[in-house]
Amino acid sequence: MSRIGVFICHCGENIAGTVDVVKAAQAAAQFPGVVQGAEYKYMCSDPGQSLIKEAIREKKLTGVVVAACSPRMHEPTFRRACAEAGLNPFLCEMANIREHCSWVHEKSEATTRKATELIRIMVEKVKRNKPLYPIKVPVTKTALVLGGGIAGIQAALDVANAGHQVILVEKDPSIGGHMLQLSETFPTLDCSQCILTPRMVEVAQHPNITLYSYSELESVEGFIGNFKVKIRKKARGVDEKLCTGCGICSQKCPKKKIPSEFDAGLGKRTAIYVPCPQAIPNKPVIDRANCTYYLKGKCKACEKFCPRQAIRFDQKDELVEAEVGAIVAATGFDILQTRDFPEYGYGQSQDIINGLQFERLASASGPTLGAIKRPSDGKEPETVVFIACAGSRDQAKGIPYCSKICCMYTAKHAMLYKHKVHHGKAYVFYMDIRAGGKMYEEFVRRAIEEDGVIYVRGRVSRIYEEDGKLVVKGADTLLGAQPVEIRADLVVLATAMVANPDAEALAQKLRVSYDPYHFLSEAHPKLRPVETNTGGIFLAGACQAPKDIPEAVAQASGAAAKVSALFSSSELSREPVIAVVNRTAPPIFSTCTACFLCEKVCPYQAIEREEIKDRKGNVLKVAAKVNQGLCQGCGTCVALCRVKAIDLQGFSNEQVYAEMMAV
Amino acid sequence: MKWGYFPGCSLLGSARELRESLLAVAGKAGIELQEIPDWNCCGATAAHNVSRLLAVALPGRILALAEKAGMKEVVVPCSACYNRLAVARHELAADEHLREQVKALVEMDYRGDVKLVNLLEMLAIVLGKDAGLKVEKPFAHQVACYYGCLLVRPPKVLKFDRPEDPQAMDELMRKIGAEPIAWPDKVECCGAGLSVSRTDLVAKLSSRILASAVKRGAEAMIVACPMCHANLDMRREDITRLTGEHYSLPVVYLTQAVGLALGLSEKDLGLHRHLVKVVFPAQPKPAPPPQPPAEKKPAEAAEE
Amino acid sequence: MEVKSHLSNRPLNQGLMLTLKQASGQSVARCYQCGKCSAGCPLSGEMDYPPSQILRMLQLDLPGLEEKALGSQTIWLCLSCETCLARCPQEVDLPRIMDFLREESLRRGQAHPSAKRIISFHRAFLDSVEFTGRLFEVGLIADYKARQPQSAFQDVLMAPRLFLRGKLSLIPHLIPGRSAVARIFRKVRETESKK
Amino acid sequence: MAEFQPKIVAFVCNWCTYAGADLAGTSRIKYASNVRIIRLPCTGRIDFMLLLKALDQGADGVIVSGCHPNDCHYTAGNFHARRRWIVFRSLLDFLGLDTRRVHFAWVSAAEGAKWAQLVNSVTEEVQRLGPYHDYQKLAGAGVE
Repeated sequence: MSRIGVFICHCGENIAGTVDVVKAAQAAAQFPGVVQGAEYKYMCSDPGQSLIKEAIREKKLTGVVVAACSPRMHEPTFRRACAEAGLNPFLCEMANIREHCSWVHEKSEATTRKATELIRIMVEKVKRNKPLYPIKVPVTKTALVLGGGIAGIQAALDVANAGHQVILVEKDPSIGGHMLQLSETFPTLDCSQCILTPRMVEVAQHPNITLYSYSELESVEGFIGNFKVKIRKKARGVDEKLCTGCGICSQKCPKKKIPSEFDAGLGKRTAIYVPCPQAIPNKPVIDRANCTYYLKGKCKACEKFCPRQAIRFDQKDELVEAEVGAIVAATGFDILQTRDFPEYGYGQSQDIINGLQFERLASASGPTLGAIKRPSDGKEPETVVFIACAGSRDQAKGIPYCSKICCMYTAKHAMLYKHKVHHGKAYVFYMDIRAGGKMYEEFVRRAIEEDGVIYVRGRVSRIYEEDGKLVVKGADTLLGAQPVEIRADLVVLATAMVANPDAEALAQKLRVSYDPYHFLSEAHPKLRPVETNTGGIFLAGACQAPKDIPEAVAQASGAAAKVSALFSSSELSREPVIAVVNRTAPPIFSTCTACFLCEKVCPYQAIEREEIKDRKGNVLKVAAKVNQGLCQGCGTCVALCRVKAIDLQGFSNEQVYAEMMAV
Repeated sequence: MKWGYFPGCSLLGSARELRESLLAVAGKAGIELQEIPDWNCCGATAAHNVSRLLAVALPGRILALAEKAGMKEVVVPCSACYNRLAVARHELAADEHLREQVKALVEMDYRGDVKLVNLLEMLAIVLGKDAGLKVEKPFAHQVACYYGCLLVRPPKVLKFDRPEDPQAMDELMRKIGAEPIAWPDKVECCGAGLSVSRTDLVAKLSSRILASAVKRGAEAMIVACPMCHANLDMRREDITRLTGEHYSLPVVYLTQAVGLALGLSEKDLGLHRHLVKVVFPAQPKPAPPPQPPAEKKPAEAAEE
Repeated sequence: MEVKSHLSNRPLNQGLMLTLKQASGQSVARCYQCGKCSAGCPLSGEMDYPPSQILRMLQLDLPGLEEKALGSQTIWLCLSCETCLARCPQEVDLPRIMDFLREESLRRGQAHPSAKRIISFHRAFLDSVEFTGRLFEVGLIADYKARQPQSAFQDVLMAPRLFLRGKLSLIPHLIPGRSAVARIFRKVRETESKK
Repeated sequence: MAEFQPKIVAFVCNWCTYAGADLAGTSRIKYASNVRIIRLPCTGRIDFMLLLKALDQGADGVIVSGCHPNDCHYTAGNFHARRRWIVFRSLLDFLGLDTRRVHFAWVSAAEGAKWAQLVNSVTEEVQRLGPYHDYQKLAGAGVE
């Protein structure tokens, strides 16, 4: 006869506010097999936990149901508590009466009734729970870091410096990411490249880091501690071992007018190119889409002049396989282009640019060597209008969220412009100034008070060209929404930060969830910000949500810490939620009829064929057998097994049917 | 080809040249336009100001009549009518309660399966390959394509062309050998709704539009909407009174421009009905290749 | 909708906001006052309050402000050109709200005096439609001028030229179904007086 | 509330829909309280006999919901579920069971609002269909 203890949490007012917890506790105490129904203000608190522990000892509980928040939140907490009191942790279940009840329904009879039923369901389940024991699996102490921007670099260096191997994969020819494109960084105005390039060099030289630039993740198999990944090294067209990065090839390349991605289209590059002088690795790639040889079948100028004969036109993509124990996704972000703005002229005017383009204009390494010149005619703009929230906080454009960094970089842009063009006028159209951060608000005030940047509160409705000027039609809501018209020479749109176009595909490869905007989802918004729902896969930087540099770096170090913790022992214990094939007494041994449907549907190839032999070694029966290391516990085999010979620990047929009957 | 046809009130009066030119072009293209029997006014600019229900019910009756007459698609030349009908159609589709209400009001069934065709869409078909019409007299002028509000807004309902800087009319103009100018006021409002009651404001808005077009070298302004035409063509005195500027820029209906290019006579196209004489500068700018330059200036035949 | 009963029924703001929400499904709370509508509105310069400010008056839900909105010139100057809606980042259907406010201010008799001309034009327009089934332009103008003696001589000079160009049809088109149209008008009036 | 309150049982996967329902909670999106969630690791785990049993047990409606196609935490579980669902649906139909009582849906971890809306629409629909006794009668008669 089972002796179940039910513990109901008030969660302050969160649950008690809408659910009559006392009533629920009394009801629960009456359920068959329940020997205790208790409620307490905060079950997860220390006294709350001890309440459970005492009950386990005194009442000799055979099972515990904690009715509180989502198991995704506190199941580990309460299972640990049970274990400490000597009860097998897998005899503890949670009834989710907060997220699934008190938070989503009004205070009412019905809500209390629902909570009580949710508890009954769990009681019926836990009665049938069996003690389970964690499974030990080995850990491959190599980390895969996806993305060589500042987040990826930080994560890679931290893991490597902790003494573990790191594979860093970057899709572009060079690491550095967007940060390498920036001119100066807020709020300190120190030169972005000056602080980033040393880190890039460190990556290149670190004994524990293997860098695959111009490469992409092809596929991922396996699970935490034991991933098998394939990496596609895109054909560079250059033998990296021979190439010294002398740069003669680019000098000789006849194709010189290709818009440079690094310069956000404002500068030009050749068909064989290194994105920028500080590139790591400093080895060129051939852009086959634009190379005369690939287009017309002749040229090969680079090959002719390469002093090291390093050019390889016939080079093919190469697939590299690797085993890693953990993966850090640091794939970064993208931004909206000016063509995405009908009311601002569909990007038809060259003198309406986005934030990244302004960074290149202001950067000493940029196409204008840091001089602010407008793209159309190279003139120095007398009046520049900066528009914040371009696409951000814009339901109509499908981007209701705040891109977070624009307020700061717009202030920075306006400031840089004023520093370079003293007599120029800088206007910023904004809706709110969000400058939460160390020295951020002070920075914005400086732009306004010391550098004389003029802030106008309102959105711009329209921009059009007239007499070589850009007419910016806005309104000043602080002047009673009076129309304001500014004739500008240059307009900079602080366009919204969005997820990479291939973010969804990546999420599906990694089997992590993502939000409606295709940013990758963390396991818990507050308490597990760098983990994903898939064990062993972590997040760093703007692939999770818009972030500025300090935040991206902090998260990267966080992810690295998680990886190091995972790598701290050679084995890790996994939840024993796995399938098992039943055993019966001879002469049947198992009800398995060896149809091996399970084998076909198992996504992890975890089903093996077991020959059951007698002493003489004659095969009596062949039955399915589950490889504990490989099984991830999805239970697809269980649903398909015709004879119900296979079952899922923790979600057994018995348990699930019992739950369902209790509804 | 046989299509349903909703002229709308202004085509019987102030915009009769739009009717004339439309029918002339349709005739040339061998399209038979069958008028919706017993059609009523759509309520245009007035109804929605005083009663939303009325603003849906009046177009509701028109659509119901078209359905009753078994029409699959209905050509609606007047942008204002087109807009009202499209919006009503949209709201009736979205709101079941409203639909029942309107059925009761118009005392007819309503399914909402009539397709609405605006002037641009129709002419795109007329000048399309299948129609097999050839441009006889290229309309070799720099033109300002003026779409106004009602063809493109609200975008989510009309889903026609791009809401800012639309292109449909520009393409038609290129087809007939004209050279559309790039200008920012294609979809700026001319003040239609207040045409009679606040002439001063209409003059103000219309003058801005004319000024912008003239400034950018337009020889003619092409419109698709009777309201826009009324404001831009008939309000010149008010404009001059207000701004001191005198604009001689002719305002031509899309159908008239196309008609001229197809070789129809100015009389059939009702060019003589405009207040602003339809004349073009002595030396018409050569049309962009491949079209050959115009050999005859349509204005020469203008009567009165 | 039956399930309403066990769905949230958070207290909505009372007053005009609520009626607006019921009538048009538009929530003024959606507007975050970026002013883009006022920036793009062709007539905001002429209005006593730019469009976004009219919305603001409804948002505050304070006594006096609603009346101010209903009594404003703005709602009558609005051309329904829909520029605001086309560009609104929050997709607030301002034209629809303006329609609602006009209706409301007429019902409450709070329309701004200077809007008389505009209103009488709309009235003249609709009367013409009610009686003939279609708009009879000449009749409309005559009727309008009768209602607005001060503007009697406006445009008179234009008439003969229009006539010469055959743009003025002097006899109204009486459609067979005009009684049906008239019935629509009557029934609409009935339904609305019930409100 | 005099009106009939249906009982809805929802079989959801742990990674997408359960998390989605959690999100509905954390975002305080209110919805019909008629639903009872049964958490499973994956929709692939759902033995469709469960659904029949649930109806037999007096559920008036059933929701099955998991990850969107290609988003399955276990790569393919949701596809297996969908395939079986297609077959199962016609079986239900054959059994003379009103298939409007059984809803199959995709709700991701990010779609809290969608979950709330799903529960509401199903509740509404089943409310319209009324209480579900027929199947129990059948069950009683030993037909199952």
